[in-house]
Amino acid sequence: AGMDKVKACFVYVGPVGDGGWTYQHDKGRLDMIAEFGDRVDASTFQENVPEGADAARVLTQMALGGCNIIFTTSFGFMEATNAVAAKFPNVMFEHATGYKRDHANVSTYNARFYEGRAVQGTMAGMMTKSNKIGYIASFPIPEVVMGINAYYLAAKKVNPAVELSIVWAFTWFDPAKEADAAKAMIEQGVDVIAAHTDSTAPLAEAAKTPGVVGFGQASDMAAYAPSPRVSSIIDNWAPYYIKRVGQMLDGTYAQTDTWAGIKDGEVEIGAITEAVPAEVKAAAEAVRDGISAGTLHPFTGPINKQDGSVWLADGATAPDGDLLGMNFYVEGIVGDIPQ
Amino acid sequence: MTNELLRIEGLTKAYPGVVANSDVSFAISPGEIHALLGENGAGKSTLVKMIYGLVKPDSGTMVLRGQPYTPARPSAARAAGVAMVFQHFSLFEALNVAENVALGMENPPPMRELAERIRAVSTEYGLPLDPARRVGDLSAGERQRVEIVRCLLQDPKLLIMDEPTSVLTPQEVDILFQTLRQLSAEGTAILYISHKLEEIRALCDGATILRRGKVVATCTPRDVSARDMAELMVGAVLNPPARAARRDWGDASPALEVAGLSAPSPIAFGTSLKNISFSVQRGEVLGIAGVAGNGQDELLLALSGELATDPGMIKAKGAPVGDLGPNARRALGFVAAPEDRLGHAAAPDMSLVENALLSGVVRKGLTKRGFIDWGATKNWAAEIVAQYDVRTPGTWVAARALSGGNLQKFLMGRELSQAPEVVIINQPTWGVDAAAAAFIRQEILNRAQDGAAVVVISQDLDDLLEVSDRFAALNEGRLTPTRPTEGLTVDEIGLMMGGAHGMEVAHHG
Amino acid sequence: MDLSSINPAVLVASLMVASVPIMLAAIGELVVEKAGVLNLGVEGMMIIGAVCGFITAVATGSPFLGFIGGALGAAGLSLIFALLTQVFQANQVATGLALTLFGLGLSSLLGQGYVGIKPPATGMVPFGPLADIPVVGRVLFQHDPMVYLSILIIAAVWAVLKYSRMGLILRAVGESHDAAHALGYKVTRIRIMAILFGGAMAGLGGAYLSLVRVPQWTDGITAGAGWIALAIVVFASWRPWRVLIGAYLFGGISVLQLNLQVANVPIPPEYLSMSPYLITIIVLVIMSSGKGRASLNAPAALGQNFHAAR
Amino acid sequence: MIAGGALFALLGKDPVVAIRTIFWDPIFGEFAFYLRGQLLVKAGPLILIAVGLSLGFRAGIWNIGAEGQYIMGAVFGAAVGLAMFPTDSRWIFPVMIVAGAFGGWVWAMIPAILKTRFNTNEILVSLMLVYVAQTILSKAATGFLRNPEGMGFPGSRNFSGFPAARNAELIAGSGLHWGGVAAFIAVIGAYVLLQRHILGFQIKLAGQAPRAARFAGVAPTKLVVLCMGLSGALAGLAGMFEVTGPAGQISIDFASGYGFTAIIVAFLGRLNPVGILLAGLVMALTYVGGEMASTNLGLPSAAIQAFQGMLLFFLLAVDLLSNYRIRFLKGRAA
Ligand SMILES: Nc1ncnc2c1ncn2[C@@H]1O[C@H](COP(=O)(O)OP(=O)(O)OP(=O)(O)O)[C@@H](O)[C@H]1O
Ligand SMILES: Nc1ncnc2c1ncn2[C@@H]1O[C@H](COP(=O)(O)OP(=O)(O)OP(=O)(O)O)[C@@H](O)[C@H]1O
Ligand SMILES: [Mg+2]
Ligand SMILES: [Mg+2]
Repeated sequence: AGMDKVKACFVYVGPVGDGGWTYQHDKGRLDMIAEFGDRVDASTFQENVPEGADAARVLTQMALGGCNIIFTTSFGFMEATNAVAAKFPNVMFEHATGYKRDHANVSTYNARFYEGRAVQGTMAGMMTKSNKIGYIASFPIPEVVMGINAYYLAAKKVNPAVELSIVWAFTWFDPAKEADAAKAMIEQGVDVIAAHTDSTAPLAEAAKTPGVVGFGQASDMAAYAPSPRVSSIIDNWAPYYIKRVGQMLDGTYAQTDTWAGIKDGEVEIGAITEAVPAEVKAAAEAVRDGISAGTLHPFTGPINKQDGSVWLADGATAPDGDLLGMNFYVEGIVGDIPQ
Repeated sequence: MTNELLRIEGLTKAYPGVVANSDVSFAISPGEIHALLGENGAGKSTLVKMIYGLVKPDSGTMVLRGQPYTPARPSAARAAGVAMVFQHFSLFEALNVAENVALGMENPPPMRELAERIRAVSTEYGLPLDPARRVGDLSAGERQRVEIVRCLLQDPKLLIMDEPTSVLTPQEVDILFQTLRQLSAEGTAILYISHKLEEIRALCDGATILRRGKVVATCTPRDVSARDMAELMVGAVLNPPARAARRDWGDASPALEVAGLSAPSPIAFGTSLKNISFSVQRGEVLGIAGVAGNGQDELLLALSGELATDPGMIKAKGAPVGDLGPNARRALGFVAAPEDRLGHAAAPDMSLVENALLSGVVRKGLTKRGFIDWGATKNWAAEIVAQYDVRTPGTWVAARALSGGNLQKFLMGRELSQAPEVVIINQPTWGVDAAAAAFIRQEILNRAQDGAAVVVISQDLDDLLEVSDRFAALNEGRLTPTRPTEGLTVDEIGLMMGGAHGMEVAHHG
Repeated sequence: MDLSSINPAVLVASLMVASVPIMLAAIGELVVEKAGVLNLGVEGMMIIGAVCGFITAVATGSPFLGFIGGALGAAGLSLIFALLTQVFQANQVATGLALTLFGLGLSSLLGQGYVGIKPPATGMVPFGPLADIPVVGRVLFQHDPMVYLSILIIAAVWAVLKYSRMGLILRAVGESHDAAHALGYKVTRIRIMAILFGGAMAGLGGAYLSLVRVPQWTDGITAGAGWIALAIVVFASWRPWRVLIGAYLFGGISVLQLNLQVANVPIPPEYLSMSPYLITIIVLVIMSSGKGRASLNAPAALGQNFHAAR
Repeated sequence: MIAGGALFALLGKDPVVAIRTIFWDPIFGEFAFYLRGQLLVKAGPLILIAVGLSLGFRAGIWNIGAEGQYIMGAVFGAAVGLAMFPTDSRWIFPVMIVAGAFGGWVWAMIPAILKTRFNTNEILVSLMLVYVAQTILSKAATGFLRNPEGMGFPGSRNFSGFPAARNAELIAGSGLHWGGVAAFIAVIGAYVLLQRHILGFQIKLAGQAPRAARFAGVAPTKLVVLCMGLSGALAGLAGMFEVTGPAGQISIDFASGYGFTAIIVAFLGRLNPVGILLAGLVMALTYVGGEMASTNLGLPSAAIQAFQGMLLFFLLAVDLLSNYRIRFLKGRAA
């Protein structure tokens, strides 16, 4: 049985004005409102929620306050989501990027950002003149390691001479530090920079040096187009939110574990600008379209681990389980993952 | 009228609860040295602060050189030719002499020139100063010179001095007086506040006596005895301390023995102690004289236990105690009273009860397993207040709210009523009026009478001459041999004190 | 590991840039503390400076006006601190912390419409051929005006404190407000002026972050720089030139550790990323163990409130 | 508060409703049954830390790094607990309590010892150590304490699945857990210490008049070690109770600024244990109520933060006005 009106609530880890992660979730919320109009009340959201006890309180308040479905949009909310879900079996909980579904009313969803990384890696490998490309990493978690590997593999495929520099910033969001990291890379000759942190600072830094390019992360970051931002990975949560709320409305809602990518529109590749040579653009679009069509998997063997041991045999593609727990570099990447 | 420099008419200033000055009038002419006398809290400082523009009178008028005079700020007063040396120093320890002087001037010349002028003026008046030295490194007497030189450089018409001599040796006082007389001869009027009545008799041309904010008398100090002046101030008859004959307690070893005491100073810019030796018997009072900054503070710290030394350097009844802390020594019968009332001997913002606890906890047994017996502490504090005539609304009052004299009485009472066996006191009567000083001295003698060994460190020779049996002087951290007090002359004492800090630099006039 | 890819000249040049915000904020706080006031709200003032500078620069299109706006905004915020501590005699530590809290919240409110916008670029000072001198040109002659201005401000503060009457009075007020008051100086007024100056400098530092260093507006853009600035004042034992050294040292280590990561030096990055703090502590221990000189240099009246009894 | 109302009005919200939501609803509103407990959850660590800090502040010892000690208490406590996973013994939790206090204590001893040995400024060192502790925390969450069954994601095991080491609610729904109990004990203990014990007297004395303290036989180094140690241990306890209770696990973002907020709480409470108790509750109220205002009225969380700052300004100013009154009355009595 469907519902006449759904009250959908959102819990954010950052401010909606972060221009990245939370901003995109909130954009999804707004798109969802636009889609359903009066049939949804999605006016309730809470930003800057610290993880732990505060998250549990916010979730409880929302559940008490009549929310039918609550989206918790950060990995750190995983325990709180499951704990509160146990107490409110009639409220549906949707946790982003986690893996725990302890109760029937908890679903999880995530996006295959690594697919976007493969597109970026292709461009990076072809566009670098110094053969040095960089990656500003946040925390050593599978999600990030997966991105690094995908980026590197794609670059290496089009440019075997490419070298990858990684800086661990140990933060999701510290613009000054991200800018410094980008700067350190640029000064050491890196000319294509990808970031797995959320601010536009690396792009702003790249803008100061002609010839250095980078990518938008989480949101389009079009302010830096056409260069240094030559393309971007956009988290587009709107399709998922529309789908799930729609299912609540028409009564088809069920617990799921969703990991969608380019194909479902959850990962979008932002416009590739004219700063990118035509053949590079074509190659990148081919990768994108291949992934979208399911004919190309960014992790297709033969791939060895960093220590030379075999991970994927020739032609094999990585199972999702391997990816979700990824804690090793592929062969060719220098350095260690911080432990 | 034409010969008047400043006339004050009906000046009144009230603080919440206290009328500090009530309808005060007097006049001072150029070249006159005029004394302002009164007990502690009589309103002397308040009065001169009004003249200096620091405090606004509630009513009353002032006329300076025939013109109405209402200084809104000290700078206005300075511009009108009024300069002031404060009761509590207004110096900045971290700054050097020249900078301190510059801060007290309206339009100081460039530093280099100022330094030259400081050198010149200070030598001219026999108060030599090095403009580049940090004030924190100077002795009390030298600091006083900085204040005076600061005033002199402005060529003042009226110089106000609020208790300037309480920290000076006889020689330094002499030099100061010569300077003041010279200024007076040059036509500068001087308004002089002091509790030392002999000084006033020696120096001043006229005197105004305040009691509880009112003018109660005027006199010509030369024609009145110190005793009479004191009685005018207090409004009562004063008796000098009485000494009973000493008793022989028949102890084998001295109650307190110090042998070869040497210790570096724990105080920034302090003086280290060098090979000090003396001993004190029960019932005996040893007086230690010296110019401020010659190791008095350090000696007190070493004797009270705040500064640890080798065990054998200090002995009580033959047992080494040099390495014991203050409380361990208190347990052995020591009591000590440091010079600085607010901040060292007492915590300014704590009540009298808490301040009683501060040093009395050990000997009065005010704690049980670390828990404080506030009832007993309160009672004891109240006893002190009653016995020592401490004028305060109650024992809950913060120490800083007491006048200096009353706080001093309380602190003396605190130490002396602990049935001590060894008493160490630094500056027992600093800034205390005559009546209170006499009382404190009597209490010290009484304690000796009861069998305590007493060490009194003081820069006030009256203290020492009235109470001590034997006498020694501290000079740059060294102690002279002790001599019986009887028969000592002030000149001999001056020699013992040893002309530290180049005080003998001749006065040119 | 490839240390050869680190170019020392470039490294020095970029640490000079990285240090500007903390240097400006620290020199401002130094003046405040020299006047005897401890304002722990530097972080809050910096971020207000960052947002106000950003808004002004975007609105006017002029980075120059942006810096002025940042300085004014933060000085305005510091006025609250001045009012509370100097007039209402509030505890300085608590007020400073509250100021940070307030500044962080307010900046995020003010900046709501400015996320993702690019500010007008701040150009380099045109030194012409000087900039092309090898090494020296890169280190000394390829910077934006604020890099030079911040050094000039250090020099100016040093000269004023050391040689001018104004500086003398300021130091006197910080040494003993009672004595300064007795001499007729307006302790409260002087301290308020110092606090405003400190606010303006913190604001400049913040504006530098949002206009040059990062350059963009995002919530929490200062990310603790204000606290570092406070640390540098103590580190510098209240001497202006040491503020410069401290800021360069801290900025230098921060920049170096990132460069070492890029060069794949096999030191775990988490150790590298805590290194600026650890090294600060170590240097501090070395400095202060020299017979307590550092603490001797602290303004004697630091953190104490002054209430004139009249 | 009026200024706060004006701020809300400026943002287009009804100021009366906003203020009521913040200050009234959490205690008396529809969901008060739940939120009152949450006030305790939020106030507990603040009070616990602030009480410890206030002792040091009274003695003139400036421990600004309680946040770091809080983190280290949590890391130590959790590490000891997790090392024993999944054994079941009633000794596990007490041992973890000791480990948590020890972690905070150790972290506070670094500035304490550097201060007593080298005269190093403790404000600076304790503050720098916060950043170091944060790095250690993220290393713990991604490295040595990472949940082996967590598929490589950062974060330790959750203590909700480890009853022997769990700091569960003592009365279901009350929000009261051992941390709250510890906070009350700390308040009472500090009150007795300061009012009745010679040690408390020495602490006050050392802060107000250091030289008088030495005269009274107080050894300054011992006091530094004592006060830093106590405040560190209490902050460590708070971290340990938080990680095993409300937070549930070590995670990268475990530290949420309690250590800094507690400084404000300590001062708002005028460094008085009972005052701190009240200040902690008021502070918790602004958090919980602010959150409600944010979810229900759509106020940006930044506005709540700014409002908190304004409230603090206001309280600090009022504090002093009442001070004046006391001084004035005293003056009249004299
Ligand atoms: N700032 C103040 N606030 C309140 N009352 C004050 C203040 N200053 C002085 N008084 C009051 O005015 C009275 C006169 O004080 P004043 O300092 O003028 O005395 P004094 O004659 O200089 O004493 P002394 O000989 O001890 O220096 C004091 O007893 C005190 O009650
Ligand atoms: N903070 C305060 N609160 C209330 N009263 C105060 C305060 N400070 C000073 N007083 C008043 O000022 C008087 C002390 O003034 P001051 O310190 O000048 O002593 P004095 O009058 O000069 O005496 P003495 O010569 O003994 O030092 C006290 O009697 C007290 O009434
Ligand atoms: Mg006086
Ligand atoms: Mg006096």
